[in-house]
Amino acid sequence: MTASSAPFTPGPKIKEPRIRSGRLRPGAEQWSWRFMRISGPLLVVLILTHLFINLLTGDGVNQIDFAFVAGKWASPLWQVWDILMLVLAMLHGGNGMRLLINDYAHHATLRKVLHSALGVAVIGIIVLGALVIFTFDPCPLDADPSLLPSFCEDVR
Amino acid sequence: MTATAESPAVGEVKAMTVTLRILRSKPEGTDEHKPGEQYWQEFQVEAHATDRVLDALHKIKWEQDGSLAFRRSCAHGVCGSDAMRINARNRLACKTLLKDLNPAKPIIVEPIKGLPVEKDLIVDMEPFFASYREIMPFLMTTGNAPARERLQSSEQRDRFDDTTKCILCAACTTSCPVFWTDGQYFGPQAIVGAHRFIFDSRDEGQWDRLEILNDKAGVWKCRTAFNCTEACPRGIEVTKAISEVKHALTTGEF
Amino acid sequence: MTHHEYDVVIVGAGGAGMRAALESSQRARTAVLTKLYPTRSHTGAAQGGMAAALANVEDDNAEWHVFDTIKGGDYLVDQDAAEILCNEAIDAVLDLEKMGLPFNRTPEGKVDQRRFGGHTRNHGEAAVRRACYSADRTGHMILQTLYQQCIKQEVEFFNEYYVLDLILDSDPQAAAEGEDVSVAGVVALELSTGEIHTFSAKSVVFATGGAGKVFKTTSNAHTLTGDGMGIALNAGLPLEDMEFFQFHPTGLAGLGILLSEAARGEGGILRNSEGERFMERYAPTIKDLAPRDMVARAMANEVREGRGAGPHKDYVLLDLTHLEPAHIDEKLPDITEFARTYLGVEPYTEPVPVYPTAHYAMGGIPTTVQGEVLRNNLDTVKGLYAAGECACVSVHGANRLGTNSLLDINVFGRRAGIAAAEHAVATAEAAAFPDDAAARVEGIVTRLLGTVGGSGTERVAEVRKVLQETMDRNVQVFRDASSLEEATRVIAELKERYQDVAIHDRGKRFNTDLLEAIELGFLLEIAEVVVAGALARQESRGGHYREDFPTRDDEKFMHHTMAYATGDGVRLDTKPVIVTRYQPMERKY
Amino acid sequence: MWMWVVHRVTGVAIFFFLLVHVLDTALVRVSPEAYNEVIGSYKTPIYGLIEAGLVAAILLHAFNGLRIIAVDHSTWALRHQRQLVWGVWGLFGVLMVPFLIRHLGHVFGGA
Ligand SMILES: Cc1cc2nc3c(=O)[nH]c(=O)nc-3n(C[C@H](O)[C@H](O)[C@H](O)COP(=O)(O)OP(=O)(O)OC[C@H]3O[C@@H](n4cnc5c(N)ncnc54)[C@H](O)[C@@H]3O)c2cc1C
Ligand code: HEM
Ligand code: SF4
Ligand code: F3S
Ligand code: FES
Repeated sequence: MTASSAPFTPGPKIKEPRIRSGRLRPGAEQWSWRFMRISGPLLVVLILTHLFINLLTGDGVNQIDFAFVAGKWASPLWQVWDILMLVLAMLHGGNGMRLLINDYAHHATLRKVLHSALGVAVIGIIVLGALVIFTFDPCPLDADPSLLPSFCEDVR
Repeated sequence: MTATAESPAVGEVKAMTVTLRILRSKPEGTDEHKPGEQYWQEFQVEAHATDRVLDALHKIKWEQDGSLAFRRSCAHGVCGSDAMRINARNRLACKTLLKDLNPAKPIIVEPIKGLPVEKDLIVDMEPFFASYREIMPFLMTTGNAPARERLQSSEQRDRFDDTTKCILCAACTTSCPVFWTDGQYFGPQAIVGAHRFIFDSRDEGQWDRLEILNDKAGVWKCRTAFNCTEACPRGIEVTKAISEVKHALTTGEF
Repeated sequence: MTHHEYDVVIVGAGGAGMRAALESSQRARTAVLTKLYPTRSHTGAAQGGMAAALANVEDDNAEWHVFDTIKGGDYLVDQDAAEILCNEAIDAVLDLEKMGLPFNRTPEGKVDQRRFGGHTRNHGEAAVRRACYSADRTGHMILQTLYQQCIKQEVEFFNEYYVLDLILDSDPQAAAEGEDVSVAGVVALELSTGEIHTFSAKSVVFATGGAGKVFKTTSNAHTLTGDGMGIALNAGLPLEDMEFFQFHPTGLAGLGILLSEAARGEGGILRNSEGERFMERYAPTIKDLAPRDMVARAMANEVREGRGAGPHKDYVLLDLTHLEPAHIDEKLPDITEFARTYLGVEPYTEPVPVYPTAHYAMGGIPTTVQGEVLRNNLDTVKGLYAAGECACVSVHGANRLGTNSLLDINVFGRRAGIAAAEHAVATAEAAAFPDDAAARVEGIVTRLLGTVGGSGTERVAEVRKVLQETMDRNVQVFRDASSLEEATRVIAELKERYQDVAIHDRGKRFNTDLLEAIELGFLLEIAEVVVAGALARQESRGGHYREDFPTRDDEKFMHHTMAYATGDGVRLDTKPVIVTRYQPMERKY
Repeated sequence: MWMWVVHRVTGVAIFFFLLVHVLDTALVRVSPEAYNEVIGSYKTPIYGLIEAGLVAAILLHAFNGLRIIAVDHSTWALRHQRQLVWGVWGLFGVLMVPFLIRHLGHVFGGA
């Protein structure tokens, strides 16, 4: 067997820089990285407060029931708080899961399937959560009044 | 490190028996093992506390089993041939003294992880060097070169001094958990190699390299696991270099 | 077996090989064959610097550099070659800088320079700052920079290919004077497969580096086994001046790991057990910065006369404790780290135990200043070139000055690369490549592998150990007739035993056991030539010191040694030294 | 390295919990009975323990996330990342112990 001997073209193969100056546009991976770092600290505030209120004040877990939730969401502050937390957490967690899939799913189709499933889940959950929070009725008419927050009596 | 009273090079250092547990494999197989199958084998050698792991490996190869395969050349930590996993950490066998390892217990020696194993402690380095070539590790300039040297202040040179020390041993890249998971990551060494030029005041190709590192397989894959920094036998602050490249990408500052 | 065809084949990817490749690959189809990945070459271990009279920090010029080189080499230097070396030095450094080499800088941003042994101002007046450097890893930076440029130029490397034979179109010893002998190619073993490859080429450049492993205590890598020299010798070519081997004064005691002369260039001082700065007695003007042969002998002498330090009084001390730690960290970070790692000594506060270590082969494959290999005193082999430590131009004569070797590999590596490519371009057809070219290598491999499983009785490592210990004991800094005769006897015996060595690895792939055995063959041949030359040279000059003939004898020995391997032993011849401007004088510092 | 594993595992755990958590909370739209029924099951000791684990995961992930961000932005943090790891565990412990006392009190103590 003889290895190829293609004709030689002399002359240096000099590489010159192509991108002369200026900044690059941050690619998708860079945005993802930045987003993780921006959403992280926000989530610390949002989630820790959430946990504190739900689990440590008052009766802790035991206080959580329909009335408790309804009571909270009656205030627009908690509505915004929770929706923000939901969206950020899902995007942050979803993006984190995407990174994991990239790392571990080596097969192209498997990766596609997982990515789609993840996308559906994230969007689905965000939409669902938003609907729940914004269309939430703290005093449904057909419900057992004892389960409702106390202010519902005034509404009736 | 504290100094010892008597110089170990000449003082009477007691000989002792150490056990090495080596992860072996033979491309052609052996009577007991299939080709490429990895198996453990223990060896006992007489050694001194001041001996290097490389000396112990040589003793095995030279006195007990000539088929033990590993790479080595300089024997003092400057050529980068003998990176291997010793007691679960990537190190150079020639820079690791037995006395720093607790010779009372077997010393576990494995090939570095994440590159295809060829034979015993030898791995295929080609993917590693391919990543290095990918980031264009050479000075890029425009215009005509000056008659004399390009000027550079000591401060400008200090900016990238750390990453010029790299000996391409692959200890960093093959200790990185992200590199293990997918193998698409360029790995920390390639970023170190790029850093050496990106922060060289004489170089004008920094944006070309940054563009490559901005991509999927580039710096954003790094999860700051710090294994690379801990593994580097040249004491290069690898994670810092990576962080500086990220910083250059996000801020445009060098 | 695979056959390849190239215009130029370069053997070795150290500094010399890659510098040649950069030139050659621009002009002709070039392949670089190397037994190590290029960046593992031992050029990367070089520490101190690369000499060039840039005059960036103080008055200097190339003519002074020429003089120092010749005087340092104890007048055995070919002076025309030394002039080329020193005149082209400045461009060699500037070229490297333009390739991106990160030299240390002066306050004005120029390449900084430091003092080094034997480099002086105005013909020996005082030490001069001539060594361009990058901390204490100049060689590392050179190797990396050249490799990076090779990547840029897309040089074709064959990594982990062991070249084991050189193919010429006729027997160079049988050919008459003036007759043409041409190179045809090389034969190599691919480590990863065990396969034999043949390369036919119009030009071949040897750049395989040194042979320090003939000694036990050495600064050289395990892989520096003199393959290129051994191959040339086996092909019927001579080796020049092999008896001149440099022993570097400051190897870590007991280990041989080098502490660069830069340690003394930056102010380090050698002391004996009494704390005396003994070099003041041996070289009153430049003291610790005298040429290496003188310092190494002075150290060995101190030890011999009972002024050695340590429990066995068998080393001297390199004292850096008076230097600022910050200064040490900036200029000598790596070597101080070696002292800490391998000896557990803290150089900030304690002196470091040092003793001479086998370091550099002044001799090698004889070449012209274009890098063409000589097959006798006059004729070159067409298309065959050599450069770097494996070659002998001879710019180092009987003793190389520190920092002149990194210079040598760049200047003569470049020249050999250009000459090889130009020869290839001018040559229409490569010399016919014989069908049985690989026969010799196949024979060796088959014979060695044939011993697998028992027919051989000798261990490679054992034979090598005896060789190295013999060389350390008898052919080191001090030599005399009886020690050299002893060495001759032992080597002859070892060559016998070598015929009987056994290989334990039965595999084809990555059979490093087999390769160590082959390398041992080269070591034995080279040791034989070194000892033969040393025995015949009944004088003391540069790195070669005969206790029974302690002075230089210009009358009888002002010539190069040319050693040929014949069927029965080494045949020695001489070659005149080329003198242009400087007549031999006594060497005093 | 180990913190990287911890961060990954906790991140994934939180993600899946969040999926479930949003789904169950969505039941408030179905009817108060349905919601309270599911939430009621959260009040069992077993679920209480899971919840404690979740809080632990969130705290660890959060503090370690802050450590990562600090390491990305400051050389000091980068050079002291090992100490910061201890800091993360320290802070985690300081917050976790009182939380556990109180939370497990709620869970097991009933009310
Ligand atoms: C510790 C140390 C410090 C030094 N410091 C200095 C200094 O400060 N200044 C100075 O001027 N000089 C110094 N020197 C000397 C100088 O570094 C060397 O002489 C020089 O680097 C040799 O370069 P080279 O290219 O000839 O060989 P090397 O760099 O040794 O390269 C040899 C090449 O040949 C290849 N090779 C060998 N055999 C084969 C084969 N059979 N088949 C295929 N390939 C083969 C190898 O793979 C390698 O690539 C120092 C030397 C040492 C050991
Ligand atoms: C509480 C505040 C939080 C902070 C400060 C935080 C911080 C971070 C940071 C900085 C990263 C990037 C790590 C890196 O690039 O190396 C990250 C990754 C991740 N986060 Fe969070 N996070 C928080 C909450 C969450 C939540 C609520 C979830 C789940 C929904 C989550 C899931 C993940 C996942 C899955 C990853 C990817 C892990 C990986 O790639 O190894 N995080 N987090
Ligand atoms: S950065 Fe360090 S560990 Fe990585 S290849 Fe270079 S020297 Fe080796
Ligand atoms: S180990 Fe890997 S994840 Fe980053 S810090 Fe080092 S490259
Ligand atoms: S043998 Fe060169 S680095 Fe270990």
